[in-house]
Amino acid sequence: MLDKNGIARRIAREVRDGYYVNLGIGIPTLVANFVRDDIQVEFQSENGVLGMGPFPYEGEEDPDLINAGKQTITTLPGASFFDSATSFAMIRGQHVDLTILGAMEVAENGDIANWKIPGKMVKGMGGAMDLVASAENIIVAMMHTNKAGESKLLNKCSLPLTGVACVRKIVTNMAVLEVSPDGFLLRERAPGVTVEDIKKATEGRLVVPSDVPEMQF
Amino acid sequence: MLDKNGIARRIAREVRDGYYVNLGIGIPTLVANFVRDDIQVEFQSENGVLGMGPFPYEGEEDPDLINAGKQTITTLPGASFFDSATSFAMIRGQHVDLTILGAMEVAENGDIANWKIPGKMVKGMGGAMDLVASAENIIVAMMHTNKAGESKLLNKCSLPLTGVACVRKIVTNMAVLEVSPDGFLLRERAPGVTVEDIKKATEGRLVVPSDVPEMQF
Amino acid sequence: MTWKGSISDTGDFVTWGEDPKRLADMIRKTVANAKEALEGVADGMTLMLGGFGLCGIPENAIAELVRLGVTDLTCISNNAGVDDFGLGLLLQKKQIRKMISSYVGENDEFERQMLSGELEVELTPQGTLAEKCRAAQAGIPAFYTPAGYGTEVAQGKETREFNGKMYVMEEAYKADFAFVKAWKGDEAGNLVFKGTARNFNPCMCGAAKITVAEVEELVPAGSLDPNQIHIPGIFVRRIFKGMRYEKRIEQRTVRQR
Amino acid sequence: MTWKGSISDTGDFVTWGEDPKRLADMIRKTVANAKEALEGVADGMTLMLGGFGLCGIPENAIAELVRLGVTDLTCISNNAGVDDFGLGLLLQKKQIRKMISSYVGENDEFERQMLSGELEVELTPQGTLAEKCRAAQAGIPAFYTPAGYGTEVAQGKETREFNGKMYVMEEAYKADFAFVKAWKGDEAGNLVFKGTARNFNPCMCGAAKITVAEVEELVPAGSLDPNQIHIPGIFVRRIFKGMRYEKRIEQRTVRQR
Repeated sequence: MLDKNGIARRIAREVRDGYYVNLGIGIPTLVANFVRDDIQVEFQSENGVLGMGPFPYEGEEDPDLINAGKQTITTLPGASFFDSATSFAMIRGQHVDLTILGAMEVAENGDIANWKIPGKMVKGMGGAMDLVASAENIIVAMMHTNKAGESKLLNKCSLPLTGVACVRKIVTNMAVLEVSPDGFLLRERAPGVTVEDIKKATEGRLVVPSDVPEMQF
Repeated sequence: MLDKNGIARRIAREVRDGYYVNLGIGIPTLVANFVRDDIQVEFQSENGVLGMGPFPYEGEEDPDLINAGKQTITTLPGASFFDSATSFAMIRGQHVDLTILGAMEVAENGDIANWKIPGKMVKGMGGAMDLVASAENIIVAMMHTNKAGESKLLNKCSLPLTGVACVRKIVTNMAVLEVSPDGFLLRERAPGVTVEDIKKATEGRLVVPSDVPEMQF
Repeated sequence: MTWKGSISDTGDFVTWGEDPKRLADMIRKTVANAKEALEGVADGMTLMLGGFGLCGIPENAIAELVRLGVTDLTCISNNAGVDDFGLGLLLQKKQIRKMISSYVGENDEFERQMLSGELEVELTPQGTLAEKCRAAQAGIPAFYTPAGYGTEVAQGKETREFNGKMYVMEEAYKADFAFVKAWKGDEAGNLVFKGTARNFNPCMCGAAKITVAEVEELVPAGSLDPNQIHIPGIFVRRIFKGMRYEKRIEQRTVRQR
Repeated sequence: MTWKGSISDTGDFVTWGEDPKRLADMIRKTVANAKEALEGVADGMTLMLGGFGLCGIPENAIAELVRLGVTDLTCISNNAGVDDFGLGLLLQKKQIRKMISSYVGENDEFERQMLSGELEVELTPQGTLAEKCRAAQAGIPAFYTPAGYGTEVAQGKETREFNGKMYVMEEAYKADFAFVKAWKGDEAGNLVFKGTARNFNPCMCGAAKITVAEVEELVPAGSLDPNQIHIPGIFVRRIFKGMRYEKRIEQRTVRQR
């Protein structure tokens, strides 16, 4: 069973040299910490920056330089600033190579729900609907089950959707899964997790190949 | 009867302090020469410059600095450069206050034809269709009749249209006319031209008020 | 400028209506302060306000809106500020009737008004919000986007297939005033933004009937490199030098040396 | 990247297809010269080419297209060059099957081929042309514009009323390569343009499957001010330093001292 950092570490392996990557808030943000040093990756933040670097040293925070999570950041050589329309031109125009975001629910056809719980205060979808509707390559980072122990990988989402048939890969604390025409395709098990454990924790259709290796990091 | 410079001089009186103006090729280009010195006007050229100045001094031509007529130009303080999409955002978004362009034919409802003669080589509409479809304030600068002596102010255009019901005012070598719901409204006569002369040279419906003063410059 | 008159029996009395206010505005863009810049703002208007979170917000315009006490406002802004800063200041005074935003967290008063039904909220995907502003600026009445297709955001909207993918039709916003904040500006209205304080500000310039820009530094025309202007002055109607920028940081994150 | 495999009986053999070429391209944007930059250009392709008149045209890419001798091309470019420069060079060699432009004067060979029916010409209003490129760049499949409504340009196209005015629906262009010319560029693909040589170049970046930028000056990443970049590198796939720019002036107009 992985913790949040473990999920981020596994997802970091999906990041290739030369990728432009958009990281959502939460576990996805942690991915940046685990990307190999020997590859070049540019992080995009939808509020208008490409080439984000680490947080600033104390005393060097600039209120005019934040990410989409409103956190103070820095930039790396080759960075650029742009307006919101241009930022979403990048996203909608499929120029971003990899989008990593969290989810409340994912359905076996790739539907995702991550913005609204009926009856609770709705904060808004931010850029999530644009990201999931446009990106060719979406990885969801989430826990396999919710706090009540119920599966978050479903036949059909019960919450209002963020996007339809768009998720391509899911990395949870238990497994790596791909969305396939036949359902969730189990690709890898987390260390110490059995196929049986994953079957039990997955409500949606699960396709289990003959060999399901343990995750490599 | 005015010459081309006379037409330009009369049109220059329509240019107000603070206007952004787009000038077409031909007579419209001459208008810049007659705008009063004590008002501030910014000329926009659709290839991507606002704040055009006069032609450069010999030896100071810059191949990276031209107007939409492909002529070498200069810029004035407060000028800006931008891309073609932004340039037509200005035009389509009705941020340009006055558009002055030439025409082959104008109809009494404000239709304009100025880009194509069937059977002849068609060079294209350039930005004219965007300009006439968008501008709130369009003045046509042209001769009242063509080389064969036929009226260019018609009931209905015979040539393929550039835009529909868009022209607001016409300044010719003979008269100043407005497009009104009842036809061409005769506003001013050129020096030495009678109302009768204008009636003869105008095929479209002409509305003649009781008083038609001579043009002032 | 619209046709206001008609032909009388004698063929006289035809007048093209011209809005003298508009002409006067165009002559001189520079105004002295927020008070002059906001002349004409009235109850019930629709306003666009730049900024992302508290970054790049038009602090002076917001303060003046509070001072004016205009109410029943519809505000188009990506976020709604925090309780005691940004648009939160207008919420505290109940000046806003409706918010159009993509994300409205971090604001208790907002939540209270929304849940009680005092405040109407229209949530719009962030990229759609930006593009609806840009469309208004550029004279594009409507466009298609994939964002929100198959979700409740698309309810009541036209959807359509292009090249095998489904899209939602979205229309340009209509607003009375746009309030933006830039880093530098000149007397011709040209603007330059700084860092991620750029965000929605450029998209809103020229997207409302009257665009008001507040800047940290106001310089004479000709002081800015024409090649390096983010928003040409034609998109800006009024410009003024803002005062006492607080530039509050929402999430101060740092690393250790 | 598209789904290429399927589940076998045993539940194995599922492969996400990845284009290794695309990956390789992304790793390193900088290429040595026009020859490398144009790798993959083939007969029958649709190309976008920046420039207005002869100002800001991708001179090196055009020269390489002539050298390659690719034919049956569809070229999207505001103009068609002059007889012996710009796209005129490709016309001379009859490499172009179809031109999509707003204005094609100043070119005798063009006229001859067009009148003889050898060359197909699609004339598009200039603003529509720019916006169709920008739409392709921004993932907008279609938009509405008033340009051309009621004219032959709107024939066969959908028209529609918004707020009492009529508009024409226009779709985004689809192109294989976009060739643009910038003033300065860095190894991250960021571009800065100069004067009116900017024109259609920024609108075409990222509007085709592969965007190739040629620049007068190529600098290391980090040399350009992040705040003053006209086109972020994400819109550019390959970049190279161009050689021997002629920058011909079409209409040399001067005033006397």
